[in-house]
Amino acid sequence: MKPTPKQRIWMYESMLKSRLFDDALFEAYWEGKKPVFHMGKGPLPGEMHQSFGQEPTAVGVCAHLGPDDAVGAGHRPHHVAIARGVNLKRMAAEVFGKKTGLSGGRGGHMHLYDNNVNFFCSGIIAEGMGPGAGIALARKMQKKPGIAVAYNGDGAVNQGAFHEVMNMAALWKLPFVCVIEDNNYAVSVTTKESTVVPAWKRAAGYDCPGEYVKGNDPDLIFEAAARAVQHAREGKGPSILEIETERLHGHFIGDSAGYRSKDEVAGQKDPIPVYRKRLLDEKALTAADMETLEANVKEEVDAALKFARDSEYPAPTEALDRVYA
Amino acid sequence: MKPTPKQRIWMYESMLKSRLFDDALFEAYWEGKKPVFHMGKGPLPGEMHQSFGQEPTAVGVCAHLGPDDAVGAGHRPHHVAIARGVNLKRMAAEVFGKKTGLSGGRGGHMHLYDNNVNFFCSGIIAEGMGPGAGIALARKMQKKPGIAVAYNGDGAVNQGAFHEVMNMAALWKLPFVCVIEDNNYAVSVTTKESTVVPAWKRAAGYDCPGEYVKGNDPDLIFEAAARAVQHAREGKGPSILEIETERLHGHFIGDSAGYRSKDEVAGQKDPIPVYRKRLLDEKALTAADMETLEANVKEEVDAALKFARDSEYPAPTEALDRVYA
Amino acid sequence: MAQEAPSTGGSSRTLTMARAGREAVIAEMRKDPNIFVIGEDVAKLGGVFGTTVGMAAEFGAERVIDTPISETGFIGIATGAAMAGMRPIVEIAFVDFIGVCFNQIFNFAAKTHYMSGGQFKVPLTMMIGYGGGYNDAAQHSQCLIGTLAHVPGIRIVTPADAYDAKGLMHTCLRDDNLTIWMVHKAIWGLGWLGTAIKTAMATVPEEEYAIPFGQARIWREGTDVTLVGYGITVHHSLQAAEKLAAEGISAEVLDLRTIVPMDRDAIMKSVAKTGRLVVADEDYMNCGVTAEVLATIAERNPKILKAPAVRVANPDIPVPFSRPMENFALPDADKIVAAAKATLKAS
Amino acid sequence: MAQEAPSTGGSSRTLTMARAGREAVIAEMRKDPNIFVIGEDVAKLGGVFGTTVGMAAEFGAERVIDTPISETGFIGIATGAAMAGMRPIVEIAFVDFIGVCFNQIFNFAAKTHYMSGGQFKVPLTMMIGYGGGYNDAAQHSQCLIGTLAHVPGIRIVTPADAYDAKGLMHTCLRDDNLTIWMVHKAIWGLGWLGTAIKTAMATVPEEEYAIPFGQARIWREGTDVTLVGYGITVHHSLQAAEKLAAEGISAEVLDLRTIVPMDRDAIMKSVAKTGRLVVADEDYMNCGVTAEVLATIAERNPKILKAPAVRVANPDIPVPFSRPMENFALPDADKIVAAAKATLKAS
Ligand SMILES: Cc1ncc(C[n+]2csc(CCOP(=O)(O)OP(=O)(O)O)c2C)c(N)n1
Ligand SMILES: Cc1ncc(C[n+]2csc(CCOP(=O)(O)OP(=O)(O)O)c2C)c(N)n1
Ligand SMILES: [Mg+2]
Ligand SMILES: [Mg+2]
Repeated sequence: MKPTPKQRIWMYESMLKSRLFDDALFEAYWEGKKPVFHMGKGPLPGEMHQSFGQEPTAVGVCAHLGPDDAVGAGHRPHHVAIARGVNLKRMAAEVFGKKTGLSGGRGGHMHLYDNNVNFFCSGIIAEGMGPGAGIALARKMQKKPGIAVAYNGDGAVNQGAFHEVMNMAALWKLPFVCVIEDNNYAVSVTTKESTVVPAWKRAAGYDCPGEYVKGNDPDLIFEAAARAVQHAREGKGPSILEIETERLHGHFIGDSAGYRSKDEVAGQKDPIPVYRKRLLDEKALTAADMETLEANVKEEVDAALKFARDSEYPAPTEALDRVYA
Repeated sequence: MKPTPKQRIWMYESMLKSRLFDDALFEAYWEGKKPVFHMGKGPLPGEMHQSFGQEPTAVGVCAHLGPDDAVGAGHRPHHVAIARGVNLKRMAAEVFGKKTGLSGGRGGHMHLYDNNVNFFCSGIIAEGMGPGAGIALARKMQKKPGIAVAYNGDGAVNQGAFHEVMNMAALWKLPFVCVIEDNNYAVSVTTKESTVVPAWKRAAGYDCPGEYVKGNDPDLIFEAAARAVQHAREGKGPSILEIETERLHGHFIGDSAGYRSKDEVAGQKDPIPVYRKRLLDEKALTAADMETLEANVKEEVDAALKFARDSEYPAPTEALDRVYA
Repeated sequence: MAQEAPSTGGSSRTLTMARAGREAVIAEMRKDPNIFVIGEDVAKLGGVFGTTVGMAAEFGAERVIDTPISETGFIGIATGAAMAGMRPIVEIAFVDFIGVCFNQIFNFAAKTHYMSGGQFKVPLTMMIGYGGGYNDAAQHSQCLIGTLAHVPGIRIVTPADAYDAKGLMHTCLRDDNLTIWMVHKAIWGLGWLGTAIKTAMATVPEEEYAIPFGQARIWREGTDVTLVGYGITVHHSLQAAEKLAAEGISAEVLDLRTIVPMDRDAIMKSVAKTGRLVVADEDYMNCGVTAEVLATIAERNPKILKAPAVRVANPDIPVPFSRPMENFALPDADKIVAAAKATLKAS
Repeated sequence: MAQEAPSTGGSSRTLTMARAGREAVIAEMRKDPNIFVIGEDVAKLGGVFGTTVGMAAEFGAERVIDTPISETGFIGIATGAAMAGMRPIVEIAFVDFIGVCFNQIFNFAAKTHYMSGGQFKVPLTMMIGYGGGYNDAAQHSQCLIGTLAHVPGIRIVTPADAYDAKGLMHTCLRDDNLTIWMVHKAIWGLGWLGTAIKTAMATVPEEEYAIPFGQARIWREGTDVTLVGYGITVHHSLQAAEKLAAEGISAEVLDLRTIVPMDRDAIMKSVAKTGRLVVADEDYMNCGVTAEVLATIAERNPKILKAPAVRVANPDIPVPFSRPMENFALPDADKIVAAAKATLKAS
């Protein structure tokens, strides 16, 4: 299944939104951190794992999802949250630690949750595998429609949880898609150094489909994801969808990625301009429409950031709320 | 590689020793537990997981091991310990909780350790995988000869540790053999109910050999183990050797295994008389030699049990020793 | 396995803790189709400790799910199911296995409500067995209550008899948080561990009732010394109180019942009265429940202690297998008596 | 990443804790070929916290091993290697990840010496970072010292400055047990967390020296109140002592230095002198180190307390992300000052 023009435009729009969001955060992150870098200073403290280059993995999969579906992401969640339709203003406010944030500032950028679109996160590697499959199990038990997708990095596939959950998801034929974003790095360690057989090939060990999508290309990802999502919707169980992608920046802001060669870095391609050009070349939309779209996206992101900055901080004692339901 | 007559006789002898040892423990276990069963009473308290039927998996592999090699077993360790040459008297004493036991009574039957033959145990499922591979790593780092073998049940292959360790063992080409004893049950849960693809097939996910040995037959296990052990010795890395075997009793003494059908239980074959007959039929040894062998084994087991029973209990305060080295 | 002590029939039934807990689970499952049970050997076998006997037959394999030995995986799955509207019950037969799945418990299930700002609830109840005394050695005899109580976001109950087992199970199952219902194996009423401790059996009403979190229970009133315990050490304390009574010493026996939250007011009230405190716990001593109880006095009002308090707990050693050594490591009535006498002698 | 504050050169060097710890590791590795380092990002990157900078270059990829994200696996592997004569150092950058590998730590590495009756030693040292204060939220800001201290068989050290970082690392590496060397991220001297707390830098001798387990350190003598802490809370306590001094209150600052074993005599001695106690800990309060310190007084001699002791610790909530809420959850000098005044006012 190929994406319709409308879907392609949506994919571009969502990727761009993620990119502009990350651009804006990148800038804001350095406020208060110069001349001396201190991760805890400024309006955006804490670790910040951004999605530069990985936007295609989010849109190619999430394009297939509806309101009944659920998505779990990891420590690098912005692009996935945006493609999933998480409320952008409240997400920005959460990242800024504001009272108006998705979690009232309790979560921060690694812990984005939006119950309205069944979206959750977690900052521990592979920790979202079980919860993802568990939502899938709930759908099945409640005889409700809907599948669950869990995003993981290439580094997650050697964590025990990955293995345990894939086996049970396959055993119980859960409507579940395990997405692996292969950006070739887990911090400084390459996929080859960490993983003796790639995850998609390990699918054979769980008697489920496994596919590798090359090229960091939204259209190709869309097509492969269509198969995995359909497989899940038809009650045939889980799949492993591994997607080649690029981490254009360091692991988090502040990591200069000195462990990568200059050549390697120089050879990296930004997928967004490539896709933009393709859409224009293939006349999926006119230059004028593109301009409008881009202006709208920019406006939305700006508004989200403004909302976040304008919002108030929670009161200190709000820390005590929500420990228990 | 086929076993030599001497090796075959050793295999029979070791299986018989394990069997007679388990027979003797089975009897002793019930002392003090009748008419009312209480696991904590009598000279052999605690859970008791015996090896009835699984003896071939121990001898077929351990026949290939020498003093430099190491073996780890799990919660069902008697047959493996005996095939590995653990001191039988001190092992019996340990199971009886005596001061003369391998660990002075601190360990018990799930925690048999004998440093003289590089043997260790653990009662948590798949927990021995890492330590097994770690001994293999030490041999490699110290440029010493020797491989490590870790025994696991079929239930262990869906535990995260199995996956994590196999990947690293393969990545680093450790001299390691992962043995899976497939007795078709993890307590009451069958392999099919728990494991969507058998472990030996998952070897492909670790780029290492995987083999399944049918028939619970010492000679066939010996041949397959020869390949796995050679692979490890040649520096080619780990293998998964999965062995079909039989759990002739319940999970532990006291489990009536009501979850198994009568037919299934009736169809089970005891591997020891089968092998005995084969050795005699094939004239691997004479009936007279067999008689002597059996008498000697019985004597050795009796002596071990007598040693254990005659030994003293540790003083209560010895509990405080050996927490730290 | 899965056998248990017989219960006397009739409407005023004396039940084992195993039966009483099960009764609450079954009652809730009949009312709420979103409750399901998941764990190793819970379906065909009915639980290694008989916690789920008969449930697969009544509720079917869809609601009573046997799992592979993948604790991280199925706790994660149960958590996700809870986030999506189900109310799972997870059995971990031995608390000793908590180490293979601790991350999924304390970093995700216990924190998701908080990290999501209350958007996602995790109404998940764990049933866990703990404790030693039957020579199951270092990896099958632990309590680890201190481990679980140290991390926020979990409610932990530890009933000491069948009445509380049922009432606290109802409370757990109706709560919208991660709750852990833990029973010491030796008082559960399991056939294979004998039915030695009769005081853990109790008359249990047929109807449903819920016992609130955070309410301690005074099993026996006294004036000279307070004996605090939970689970099995309540029974050791009761025995100790009998022995002390024979020597003219009046001991009050306080059962914490719920570890998190803890009924600190009840502790203070009792110790204010008696002036002497012995806390008995089978768990490791260091940074455990005994420390928390003593700390409560030290931070609220150390003056109420007429003499040093005494902790009777595992002396921070792995539980040894052999009987004389295991007994050395375990609390018992005699050790509590000795501790009580020591604190009565001191000043 | 892996940057750090510059150290002043020369033979009387002022070092960060990161450098001082590394110096001990390198010195021991030069002497003993059986020592190797294993963990995520320890080779090419030199450790997320710079703990292993330069080691791969000096000792090669065979002795400084980058792993997959498989903590259970590589801790198990390190344990096996230790049983076979190696002396591994395992890095876990954030203690928050302990949940994925806790079983392999407490059920096997910590118990194997005991369960084997002393036949197998496990000389394994873990280097672990802990703590918050830089808004890294609920899964990257924990301390969990109480979790680790509750299980037997582990020695835990928590240096508060560079001098102790080096001396305690030597001690850990020479010990034949599972040892954990834990440093709070905010005092480690990491560039990316600033160098805010200068008191954690110290003059460090070039030569080797070992600081014994179980010896507390008095950073400042005082007569009115004892402030107990470890790691970062030593520095909060020192600041608090300054502020208190300005108001004429004389505070003694006691650094536990090693959590297991704990120097209980030193605590008793100090509190016997001052009669007042504040314990500050960034870890969760319930069943944590603060409880253990208070319990020690309650069981040894509660009479030495002239007033209730005060615990300043995380109020048993997940560490919130947002700055005002995180600050609410963390101990600091002002909270310690307030606690000290409260205990001085009470009686
Ligand atoms: C269990 C666990 N171990 C280690 C970490 C620290 N950590 C955070 S991100 C990361 C690398 C993840 O790599 P990958 O999964 O490929 O995702 P990427 O960062 O490339 O998107 C590591 C090791 C963690 N969060 N959880
Ligand atoms: C992590 C963990 N989970 C659960 C258990 C409880 N348990 C002990 S043995 C066993 C079944 C093991 O089955 P298998 O691995 O096939 O070995 P077998 O008993 O058949 O020899 C279980 C679930 C355990 N010891 N460790
Ligand atoms: Mg990656
Ligand atoms: Mg089995």
